[in-house]
Amino acid sequence: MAKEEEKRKIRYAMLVDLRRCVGCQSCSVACKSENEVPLSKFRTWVKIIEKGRYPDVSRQFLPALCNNCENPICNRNCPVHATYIRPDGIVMVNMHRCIGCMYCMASCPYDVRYVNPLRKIVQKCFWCAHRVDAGLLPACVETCLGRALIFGDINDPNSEISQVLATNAVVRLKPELGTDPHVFYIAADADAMDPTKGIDIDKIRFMEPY
Amino acid sequence: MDVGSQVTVLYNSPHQIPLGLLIAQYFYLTGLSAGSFVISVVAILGRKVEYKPLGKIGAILAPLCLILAPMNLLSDMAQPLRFWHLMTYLPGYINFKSPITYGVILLTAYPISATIYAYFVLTGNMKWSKVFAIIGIPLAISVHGYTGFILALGKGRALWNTALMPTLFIVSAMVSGIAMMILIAIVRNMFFMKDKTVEEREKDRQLILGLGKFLGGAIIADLFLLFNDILVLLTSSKEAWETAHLLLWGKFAFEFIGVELFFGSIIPLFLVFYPKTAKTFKWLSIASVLVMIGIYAMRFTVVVGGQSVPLH
Amino acid sequence: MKITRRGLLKIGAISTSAITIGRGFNLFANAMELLPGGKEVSRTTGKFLKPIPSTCLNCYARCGNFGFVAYGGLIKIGPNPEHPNSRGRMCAKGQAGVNLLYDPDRVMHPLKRVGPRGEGKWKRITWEEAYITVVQKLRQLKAAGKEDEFVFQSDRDITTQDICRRFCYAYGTPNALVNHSPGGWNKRIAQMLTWGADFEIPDVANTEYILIFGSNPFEAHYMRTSFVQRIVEARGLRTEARLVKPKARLIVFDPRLTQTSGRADEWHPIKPGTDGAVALAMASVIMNEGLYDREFIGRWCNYPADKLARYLKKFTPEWAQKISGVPASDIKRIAKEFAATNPATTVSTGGVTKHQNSVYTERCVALLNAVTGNVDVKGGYCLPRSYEFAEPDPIPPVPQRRSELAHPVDFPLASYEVPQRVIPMIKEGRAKVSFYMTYQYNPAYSHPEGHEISRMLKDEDLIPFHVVIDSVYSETAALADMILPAATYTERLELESPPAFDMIPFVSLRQPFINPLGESVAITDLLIELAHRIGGGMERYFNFDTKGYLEHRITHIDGLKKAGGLSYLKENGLWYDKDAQPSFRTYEKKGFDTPSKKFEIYSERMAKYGFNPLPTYEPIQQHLTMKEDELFLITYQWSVHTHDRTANCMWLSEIVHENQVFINAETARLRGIEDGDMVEVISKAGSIKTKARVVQGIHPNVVAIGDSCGHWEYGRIAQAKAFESDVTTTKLLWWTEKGVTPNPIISIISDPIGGGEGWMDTKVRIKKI
Amino acid sequence: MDGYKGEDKEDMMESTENTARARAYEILAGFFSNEPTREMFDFLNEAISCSIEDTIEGIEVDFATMFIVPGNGLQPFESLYNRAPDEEPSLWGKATKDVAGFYRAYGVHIDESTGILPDHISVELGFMGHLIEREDNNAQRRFLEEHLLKWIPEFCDRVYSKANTDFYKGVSKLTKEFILSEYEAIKGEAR
Repeated sequence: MAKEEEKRKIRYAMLVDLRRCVGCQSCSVACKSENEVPLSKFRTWVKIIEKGRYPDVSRQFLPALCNNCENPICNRNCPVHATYIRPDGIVMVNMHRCIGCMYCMASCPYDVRYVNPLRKIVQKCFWCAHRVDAGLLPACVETCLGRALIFGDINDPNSEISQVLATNAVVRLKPELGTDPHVFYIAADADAMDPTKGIDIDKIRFMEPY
Repeated sequence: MDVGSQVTVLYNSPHQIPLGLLIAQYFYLTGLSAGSFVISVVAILGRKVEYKPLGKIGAILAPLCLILAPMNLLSDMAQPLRFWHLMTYLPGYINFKSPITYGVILLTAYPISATIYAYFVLTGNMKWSKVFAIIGIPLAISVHGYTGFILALGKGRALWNTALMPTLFIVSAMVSGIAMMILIAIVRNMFFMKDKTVEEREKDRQLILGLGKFLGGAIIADLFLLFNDILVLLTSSKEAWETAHLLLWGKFAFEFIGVELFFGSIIPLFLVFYPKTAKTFKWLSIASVLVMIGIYAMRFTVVVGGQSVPLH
Repeated sequence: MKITRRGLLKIGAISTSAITIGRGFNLFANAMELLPGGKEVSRTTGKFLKPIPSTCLNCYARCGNFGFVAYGGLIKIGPNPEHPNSRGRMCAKGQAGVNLLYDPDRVMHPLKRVGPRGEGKWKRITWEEAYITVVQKLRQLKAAGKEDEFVFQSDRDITTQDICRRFCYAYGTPNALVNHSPGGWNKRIAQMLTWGADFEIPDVANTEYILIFGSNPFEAHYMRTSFVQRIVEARGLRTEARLVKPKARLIVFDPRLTQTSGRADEWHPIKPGTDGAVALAMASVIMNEGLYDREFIGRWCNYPADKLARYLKKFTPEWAQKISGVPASDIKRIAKEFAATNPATTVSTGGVTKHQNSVYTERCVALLNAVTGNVDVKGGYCLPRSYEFAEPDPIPPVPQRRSELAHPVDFPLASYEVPQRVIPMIKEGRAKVSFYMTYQYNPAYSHPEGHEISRMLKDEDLIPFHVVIDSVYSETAALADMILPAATYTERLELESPPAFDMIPFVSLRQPFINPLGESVAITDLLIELAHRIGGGMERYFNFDTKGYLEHRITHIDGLKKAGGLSYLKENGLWYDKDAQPSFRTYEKKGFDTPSKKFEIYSERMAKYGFNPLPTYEPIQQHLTMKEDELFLITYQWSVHTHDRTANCMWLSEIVHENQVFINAETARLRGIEDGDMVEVISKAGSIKTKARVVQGIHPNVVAIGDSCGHWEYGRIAQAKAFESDVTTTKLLWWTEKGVTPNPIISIISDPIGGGEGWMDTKVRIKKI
Repeated sequence: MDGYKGEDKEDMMESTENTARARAYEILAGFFSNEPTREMFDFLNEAISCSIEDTIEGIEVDFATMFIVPGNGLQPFESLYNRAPDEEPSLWGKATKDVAGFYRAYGVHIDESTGILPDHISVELGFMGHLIEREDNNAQRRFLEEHLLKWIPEFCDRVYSKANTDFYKGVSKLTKEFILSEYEAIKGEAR
């Protein structure tokens, strides 16, 4: 019994407090720097929109990153188990296993995966698992200017993320798909969360997959 | 321009389309293979002796297409040399929940069975060809049906995530398979039956014209499914509506409305049922060609169009 | 009770957390959580990397950073959590310092021009040859007694300006033009005139009301990273036990919807250059309704309250509404809120200081803080706290020769050079230059009428010899005769003492993460070497190496000396007095650093030169002759770029690489412009072509163009060209637009008092092409 | 993720020796932070049978008398012991600030609502446990050298002489010995 309690399951999650986000993109660049993300690809970035009519206009931000879902479709659909889920909930891609079929990318409802054009494997945000294992926070969380990003163990009632989650209304992206995403947003703007708002869907430029 | 909400996206990361033309082509080729195999089996198992030659054509085409199809898959993979990762059938190494895994199993089993089937059909061993026909039918249907599953399990994409997708794929496979059979049969009739008697050639001709009716029926079934699909897209979620918009009057309107529906379905339908055109090889072959192009456009719109609605 | 160490460990091994009381009592709120900052772990080996504490210089905020070095290279730049200002956070620019260091287009060797100037043909030379050429020229000048024909100019590089000035004075030229950049100086002059410090530190962390005039701290502020995190904190937007604090209101006056105004409580689109009128009207409301701080005005201002109220009477909110377009009712309401909320503070940067009437405007804004008694109080408008560094003896005397460039007669109060006028003044023949040396200075791109400046720089009669010291092949370097490769900030040893936001001054050290790449040399080493080679008595002022120089500079700081001086800094990156407590109302000790020792609402010095001694609003000349179809052009800085030094950082340029012209939807509709159309922006000085970005969030009479992109030299990333290189993934560069720069169509117009450029005073017409 | 090997990492984290050490610090911290709970008492008595002869009431009285009642000179704060010769003994002395800075440097906050000073012995011991969990040997050595060793032995000696119960005599002896032995162990390791 003692052992069990000691091994209380950790479930990491990310919380984005958009009241504190300033849209500075330092998370985007921190991630590029930390994980050697090549040009043209992003693991995390901040979507910035402007909404309203002059003079009642506001800017809204939405940092996007892998949701490290509890029931990820990418994991379900990966034919070779290259995508796997760590016990602490982080969804990982095994670089030696990945065959680059890109089916996980097509499956991901958040479009946060990409093929690394240099290494030709699929990569994505994994909450800097190498840093987390060393007891550090993910690079984006560390550098966030407004401390809008909170990362931690939601199974630990004393963690900051648990406390903030307990006292604030949060939303998630596309929870209706049953993926159980683990990136929570406080005060996210509905229009920023809507991928089809504010763009001409017929004129979007798409990138080559790699 | 809608007045209620004024939203301008000032910054977003680039969108991407992971599955491209090669995948569409792969789906197309498996469709052709499955379609021709099913027709061939119907001909072989059927009681009418005159259908037998068609059986032979189908039996050759089915494995042929299926050899070409995985080439597309391999060249689409970012790590083609790791294809063997898919074949280490050990639990923990491959994921039996993934439709691609079904695909790998099917893509191994089906060409083998289709080749053996073709061998027996060509050597005239009816008993064994029937056995392999029966083995091959579920495989052929699955090999194309699974491609529908691949898409249907992409939950985030409104165009794909529907239970209709496998059925739609199988029916459209039939359509394209029949069309290809007709074309080959016409070529055979016109150029390779010079040594046959006039009656024999006429019998063959009637057979081909009869296939045209089959084609018409399959097209109707296909259109019916498409109609259902579009109707649901138009009336369900916002993403679905955006997808319908793309197909009906947006970016893919030409491919979908023009090529797939009008040239690929309506005109061939007219050609195979209108008495004057239904009776000539010329019009029938035109109809078949149009159908094949139409189905190709369909694969393209489904695969690429389905991913053209941004997800972030 | 008998337990041994072994026994205790045994208990530890088997006990559960229920027994361990240390946990139950929950002392460490965060103890079991992951830790931010200061560390970096290798992705491949899982080992911690070696951190080198240093100080950033990708903008002037000078945050604390750590360079993580492995395999002889810099892997990553991360934030330093112990830095009192930046507190473990780092903006996009700071992290992209790696790009700056490993820029594939960096100038790595001394280069000498071959063929005509500006043709782009260069020959690699040795440092020896470079030194000999430079020394020979300087010696010749000196021998001819024309030391003042040597002009040294740099963009305002706070860090190195002292040694650059020392070099010039030791050589004998007064032309050490190292004090300004063309933006932002007006504000400093206004502040000097008003309260004797050259800028303010709004204590936003503790304030309850933030009134912003033309500033965008969320994207660009001279102390951005430190500043913005405190604004967010003051807004107290997280409901958790540890953050029970009243929410500070954020009010922004800005013609453009920025990241700041877009997230503020109120955004008031204002006509550019009219902030002074609004601030005056507010002061008027506060004074005339008796909401002012009697004590502060009475004791610490040099103008009596009743007289001030009388003077301000004519600046009514209605008057301000007519000028600025901000409703009088809003002005009145905000004025009352501002006066009623204590503490409160104003923030004013670019939008205030980049106009011709900036000095007046800035004084109006400062006045608001004075009348509400928010000067140097906790949560108010505070004096900067930093350490002054000493100059080692012997100190070279300031050359007595009068120089028009260093002290232009047209700007008597500007006390230093007016940088954007330097090259035009040479052209006008007001000064003769035989040797022009620039350091990290790119007027051809970053100055108004840039193309004109380029032409002058190209003229060999005007500037016979031009040496550029820089790490990038800038537009100006392309027009030079010799380029000397400079070390970037990640390879230099320097001292910093940026103003402290926690009000306890500190010293931080910038130290090299790696040895300078190629043949680059740090500017201090270069100048010391040059001084010794030139000789003639000059070398005695440079009787040190860089390290020795820095040691000299901090000897007067006792606490630091006790802690270990430079070696302490090398180990820790920064030092501050850990026992010090923040103190406020520091002026109570010695008064303000002004002639009257008071907060000068009335400036004698301004009166002396015929300017209005009281805060006032002066309309901008160009605005008076505005035609129906003309619009104001304003420029701004992107959140991921500096004005002109980051375009070749690929991570930054990937996010922003295009300067579209932002235009109000209604204005665009009237001109038949749709989003994405190519348009031509035409001013008196010229025209540029760019894409239109039709948005709601901008004043209808204003168009805005960012000022970080559109380089025509500088490197291939800045010019959106993909290429193979061994250091980076540059072959994947995917964007094709490099943007435009608005600088060439902005005329050189200066504030007559401050001398700073009126960047935002250009009238333009815009048409679809 | 590059080069990540899940299994290896897990093995690495299972360093039981360190867990035990961290726990030990926490237990010691607990002895000085509050009176032992009944649970703890029973645990010590039965589970590891160290046969405490005192009653729990006696221990509680001893705790309060020594550590809570002011004026006994046994308040467990570092700044009262570890100070410069010319410095007056006071709470919130220089040592308090130093140790607070130490915590800040390692990203640890003290929950201010508890009202406890950062240089309370239990906070320091608990922090040491935390450092062990982070496996930061240099920090441990520094913290031992700069803080714990500077005052805890002296403090423990005083407790030992003042304590009325066997329990606190034992605890103080154990704490002192443990800290000294820890330093011996760490010194060898860190160099």
